[in-house]
Amino acid sequence: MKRTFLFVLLITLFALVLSACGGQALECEDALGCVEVAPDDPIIIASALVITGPNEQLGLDSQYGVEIAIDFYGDVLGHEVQLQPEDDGCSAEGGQTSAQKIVSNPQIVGVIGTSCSGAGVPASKIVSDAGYIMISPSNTSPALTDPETHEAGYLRTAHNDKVQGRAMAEYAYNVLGVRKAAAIHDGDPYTEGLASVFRDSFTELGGEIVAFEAEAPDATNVEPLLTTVAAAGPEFIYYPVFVSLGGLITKTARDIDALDGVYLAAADGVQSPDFLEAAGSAAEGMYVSGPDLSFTNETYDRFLSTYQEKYGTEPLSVFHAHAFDATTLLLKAIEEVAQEGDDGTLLIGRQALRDKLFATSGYQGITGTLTCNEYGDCADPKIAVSEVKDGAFEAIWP
Amino acid sequence: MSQRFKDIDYIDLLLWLFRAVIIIIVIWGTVAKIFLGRGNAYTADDWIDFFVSGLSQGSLYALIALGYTLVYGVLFMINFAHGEFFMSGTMTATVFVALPLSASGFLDEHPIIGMLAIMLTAMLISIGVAVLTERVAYRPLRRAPRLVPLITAIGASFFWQYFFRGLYGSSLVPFPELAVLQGKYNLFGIEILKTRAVVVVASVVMLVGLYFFVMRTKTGKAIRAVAEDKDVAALMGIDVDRTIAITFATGAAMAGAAGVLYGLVFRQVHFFMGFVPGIKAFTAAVLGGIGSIPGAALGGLFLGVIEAVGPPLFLEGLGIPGGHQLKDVIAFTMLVLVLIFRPQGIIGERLAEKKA
Amino acid sequence: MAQLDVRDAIRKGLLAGVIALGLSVIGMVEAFDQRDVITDVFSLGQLLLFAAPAVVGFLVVKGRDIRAYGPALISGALAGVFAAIPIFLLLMLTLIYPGLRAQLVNVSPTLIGILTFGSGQIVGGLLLTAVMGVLGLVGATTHVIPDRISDPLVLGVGWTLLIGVLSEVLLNILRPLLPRGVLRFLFGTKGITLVTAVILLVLITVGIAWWRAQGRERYQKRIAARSAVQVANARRTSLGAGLLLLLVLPFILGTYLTEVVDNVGLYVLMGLGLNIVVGFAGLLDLGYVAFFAIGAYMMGILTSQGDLGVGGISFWLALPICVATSTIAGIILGTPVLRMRGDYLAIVTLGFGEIIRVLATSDLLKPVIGGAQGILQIPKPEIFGFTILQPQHFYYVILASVFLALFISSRLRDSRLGRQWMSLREDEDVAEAMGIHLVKTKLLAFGIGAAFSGLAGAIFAARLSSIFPHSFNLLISINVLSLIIVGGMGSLPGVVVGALVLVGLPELLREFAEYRLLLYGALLIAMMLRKPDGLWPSPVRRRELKAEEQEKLMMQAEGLE
Amino acid sequence: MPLLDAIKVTKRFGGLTAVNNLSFSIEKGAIVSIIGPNGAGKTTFFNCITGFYQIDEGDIVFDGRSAKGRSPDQITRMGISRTYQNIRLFAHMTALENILVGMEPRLHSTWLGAIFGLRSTLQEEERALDEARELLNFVGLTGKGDWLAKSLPYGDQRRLEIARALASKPKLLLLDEPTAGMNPRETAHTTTFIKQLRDELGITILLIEHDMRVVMGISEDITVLDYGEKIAKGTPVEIQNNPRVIEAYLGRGAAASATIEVAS
Repeated sequence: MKRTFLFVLLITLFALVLSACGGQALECEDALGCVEVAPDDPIIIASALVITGPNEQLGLDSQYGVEIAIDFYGDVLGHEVQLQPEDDGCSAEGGQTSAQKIVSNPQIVGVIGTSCSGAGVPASKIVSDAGYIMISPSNTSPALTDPETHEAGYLRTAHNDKVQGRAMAEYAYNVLGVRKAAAIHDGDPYTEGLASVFRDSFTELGGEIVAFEAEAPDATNVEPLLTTVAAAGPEFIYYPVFVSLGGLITKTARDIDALDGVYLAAADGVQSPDFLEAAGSAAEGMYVSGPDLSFTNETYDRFLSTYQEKYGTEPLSVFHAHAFDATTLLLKAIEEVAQEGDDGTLLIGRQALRDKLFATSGYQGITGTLTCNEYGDCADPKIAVSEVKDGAFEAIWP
Repeated sequence: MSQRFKDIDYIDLLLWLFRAVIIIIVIWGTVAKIFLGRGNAYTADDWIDFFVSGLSQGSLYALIALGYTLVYGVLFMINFAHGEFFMSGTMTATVFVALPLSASGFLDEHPIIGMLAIMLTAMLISIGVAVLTERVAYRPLRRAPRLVPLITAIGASFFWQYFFRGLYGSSLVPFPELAVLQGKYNLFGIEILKTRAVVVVASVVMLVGLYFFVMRTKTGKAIRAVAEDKDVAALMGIDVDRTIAITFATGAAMAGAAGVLYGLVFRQVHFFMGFVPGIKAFTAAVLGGIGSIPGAALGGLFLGVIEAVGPPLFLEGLGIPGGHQLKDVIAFTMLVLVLIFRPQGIIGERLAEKKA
Repeated sequence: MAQLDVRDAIRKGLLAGVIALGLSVIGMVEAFDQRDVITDVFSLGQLLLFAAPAVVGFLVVKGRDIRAYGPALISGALAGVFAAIPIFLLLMLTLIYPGLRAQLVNVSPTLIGILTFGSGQIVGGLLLTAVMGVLGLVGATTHVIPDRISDPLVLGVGWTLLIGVLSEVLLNILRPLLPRGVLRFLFGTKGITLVTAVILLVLITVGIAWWRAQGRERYQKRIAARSAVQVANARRTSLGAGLLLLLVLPFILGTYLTEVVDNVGLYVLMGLGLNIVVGFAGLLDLGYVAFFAIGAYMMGILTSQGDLGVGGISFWLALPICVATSTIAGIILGTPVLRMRGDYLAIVTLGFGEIIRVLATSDLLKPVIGGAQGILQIPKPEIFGFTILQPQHFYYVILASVFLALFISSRLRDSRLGRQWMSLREDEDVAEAMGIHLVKTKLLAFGIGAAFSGLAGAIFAARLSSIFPHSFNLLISINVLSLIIVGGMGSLPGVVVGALVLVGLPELLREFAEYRLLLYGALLIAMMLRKPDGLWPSPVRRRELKAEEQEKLMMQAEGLE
Repeated sequence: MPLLDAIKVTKRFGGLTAVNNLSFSIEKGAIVSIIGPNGAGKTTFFNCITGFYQIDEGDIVFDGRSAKGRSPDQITRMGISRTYQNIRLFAHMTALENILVGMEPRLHSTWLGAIFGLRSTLQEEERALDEARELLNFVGLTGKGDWLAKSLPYGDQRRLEIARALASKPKLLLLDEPTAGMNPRETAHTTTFIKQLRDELGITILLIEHDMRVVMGISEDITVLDYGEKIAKGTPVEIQNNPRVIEAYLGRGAAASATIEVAS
């Protein structure tokens, strides 16, 4: 007992000494409170991305983007930036739990995440209610930046599904000149959203959607599905699903005679080396929509070589650049709003940070020129359509 | 025993109502499809496509279902990890045999030897995993309450899934395509994909082989004796532990073979591939009457076909959007329907007697 | 028996080595290396890797009960060295065939770096062998030296490491309590600091040694000397303290851990429901998630302020409706399966669960329940103008629900209906012959079980403010079933314990989510092998003796119930 | 009027006729036995009476009401209870709980009453417990009420099964080989006990038994079955001297014992 007592006493004394040293004159006047970063302490930002499970490549890719951005940016006002990675699990519960974990640490300044829109819905609410700020690199669901449902602390550098679905519809109608199209989704909010937008846009352009079908994401036998679609006589099939189902549909479609000469198209969910390997030669000639990655700036070239060097792989997915921009935006905003004490203590006002980020305008990121609107859409929505040629994605439009 | 509820009229009424509703929905949908031509206009070839693809999927279910049925027949336990036996062999054979063979061109030069090598590897690994699982997770619990082995089976299922995910990674692995199996056979004017035909034929051969193995060989007789009564079998000088291990191995071998066939048809494998087919195969085994080998075969084929034909036939007829998404609903509804009519499954008999 | 058994040592050593190899090649060692147990000194990955030789060294000696130093140390070292052999072989293989990573993705340069202490395959491999040999030796020593010394030491090391592993949780609790400087002194960026580790080790070891030497005896003497009144008082006090602790728990735990506890609470609620169906009535239900989904969707539809919301009523008004809907669903889905038994029941209920999930995802019901896009804008519940927002607030809603469910469960268990259910579980035919109405009894089980789950679902929906069909997968049913069996079938405290172990513990390993299910699986197997009756089996109810006698017995016995 | 009157009862399993055109009746207060070689259809007949099996032809009248087509729980409620050849207790429940389950037909409290702790429910439970303790006493299991049924010794399990059957206050008790597996001392004890049941409680008893000493010792009337048909009926003395019975037992004794019971 005595020993324990001594130990406690020791610690208390130690604590007193430490707190006595830290006398500071900075005052926080922010409506949402401030983060105080002591001298020599790092500035902590968190990420909530899907880094496990079937969609992990999407999240890992983004997380690498965040890490590289932190490397590139260097110290912020003399403070090291530290990343606390969390997993959003690509589900509502995962988003909820990771967001709660993040807001339970008052030292965290901002969040890069989430990967999946389903996780983003509850996460954006928790993060916003706690006065934090989050920037998503890959949420594309329209609901998140809808005037009615937008949460005050939520921004994103990813494009809205409405843009991508429409881009593919335009490409199909205007460039390929098809008039009858089919769409397939797998019951995931992302794929269903894209397929719906494609359907609406294509119809609006004057085309006809002859089949709007759905398949279970873990299906194995997709031949019946494609036979059904084929019987409707489309000239173009859009299936914005993920790698596993995407690979199956692509390969099976080549076996169905009635689908000879029908254009196949998917979205950024399959834009990964994994898909090319899985689908093999069957993928040749298919179209894939996704963010326009043909950036021609120096930073992106440096980014890519760093990525390759650090993680030993080609980019796993397509949102690394968006994650990079999101992180850089956040760090830049922190640098601009932070009040600096004499001894190096930083005081970062949460409302000020929010205002700064929402006021972003004309920022030159690697994904384009970013301007945030009042509902948090910051992306420069450039969508490209690529064609698979010789086992690689090659941007062909616009 | 089956008439015990006779006096409870309202339950019977409800059950009849339930059956009637399902049957009416199915018939109405079918009639609307065929005679009123709702939805897409399918040609006869399309229908054959639906049927054949369902048949090949079903034969895979049947092969996996055998493992469930054999183990259930002997131990009266649901071996939830069986889908993982299927996955483990296939993944290993793909990564270590099929891909290197394919890369070196051997597979296209000697397709039969190559396929045999792949299949043998898959079966051996599946057997290994199965026997290990049985030894560690099931054998010590043979006298435990009935649900306990079910939980260890679930545990084993998770364990193997994520173990193999750790080994081979979470990405899809493409299964090599065989040049000889490209294209279609023409059977009496019906075009059938070669891979699908091969799968159906191979499955039938294996099913028949297994049936004779269980019915005719000494080992098969031992398995049946143990299934009948473990204690008596032990008295007759049968090594019960060994026989049970053999049962697991047999089921796993079938699963491993099924896995390679799966690779041939769907051309991609990954660590999660065992789960859904596992559950479907289990459903098929119950549908056919768990414990019965022909039952498993019949259940598997029925399930495969109804999944393929159901959506275009009666769901489209009813004007339901996105019908193929609902094939699981059809599969399970059919299961309920069959089990209401025949609580012991289509062919299952023994179990019912045993419990009376 | 003090014989040196070389073959035994080699066999066990190799087995341990294969396990260590397995942990390495599936990437666990590398992934867990990211988390430090003791900052910059010792990582969780190293703990995984080096646990094998130390444990096997101990087991080899213990298995043969070798007490003499010579044979013991030799066997331990031998086992340790052989535990290194599989990994050594792997290292050699990577020398011969560097492309191994194409097949085994986790055999990365980082892993090899960890295994070889960054000094090349051959030198590092030998180094590893030596280290493992020494660890085997250390493991063996703990059995040979007197228990008086070795026990406290082993426990001290164990607890220190455990605290290091759980440092994140501790940090979460202590963060608001202690000044940052102290925290930085105690905790590193990940894990505890070396200083803390040493202090802890000394404190715990000494503490345990003292307890073993004197304290236990003193304590037992004090316990034995207590009068009946004192015992009763002590019981009451501890009960009161427990309740108080439950009430203030969220303030201690902080936001994130309360969130975890909330999750556990929802699983307890579901577990209590399924416990009625499976534990009491013996009806194996694998589709229990269906009712959870129905409760959640009902809440969504009734209260959502979005396009899909039809009721727009308050949470409290919607709650009973959700529960009632789930109950009715339980009865409706229970009807077709009345005559099915055992495994037929299992697969059909599993099917029902899947049917509900697929329907929720489907385009068919999209106009009503949102299909893939789910239901958004579910408002947080309000009570007397106060909005229940934080996990800490929800904690009380969940706590109240759990208590209600516990109360109902225990009342029913001890009632006539409870006996009917149990007799049904034991022997359906005989139960019927005893005059038990099977249909009514079974449907009551399904209905009440579903009600609890519906309640959990309704709270879940309000807590998340949004629901998506993907949240209602088979894994939830499996999880709930596992937790009641791990806890002990039919046991109410078992449900709580099971939920803590199977839902709470894995949460602590959040960052290793890829290995979470692997560990979960291994845990299920290990737990069932060790304790097939569950962690807290339901006790036999003693009722033959009359009330007074019973009380006397209760006084004597320390246990619950 | 007899208490139980089975009129031309026939039960078939597929092609096998297990009970054939059997007429049988018991007067109130009698002890009656059914004997016959293995596979003669005795247990099947029990199952027909108790509603486990539905009879194909004929009728069973109990206490003036037809029992045909009723479910086992209804038949129990009419006043027939039974024990089983291979003891079927609720293994993981205590002896006391087993008896309480047996009391089912006489309990009326509802589950809602239990949740709300209504006084009537509590009182009924208390009464039931008292009665169950008395029954434990009556069958000589005092002090073993809190044992799990599976952990009781064999003889006690038999007794507990009888206590459970008595708990419903039956008018007719069917005992399926109550002394099977007992040693002579236990058997004698059980025989006395059965007599006591009838004499003290006034319960009519129908017995299936292989032990001839028991059968001859307590039965007032014996019916002999073979291949599902009645081949003889009479007092113990008459049966002992009936040539058909002797033939049925001795003539194919060896063969008969190897035949598997149709149903357990």
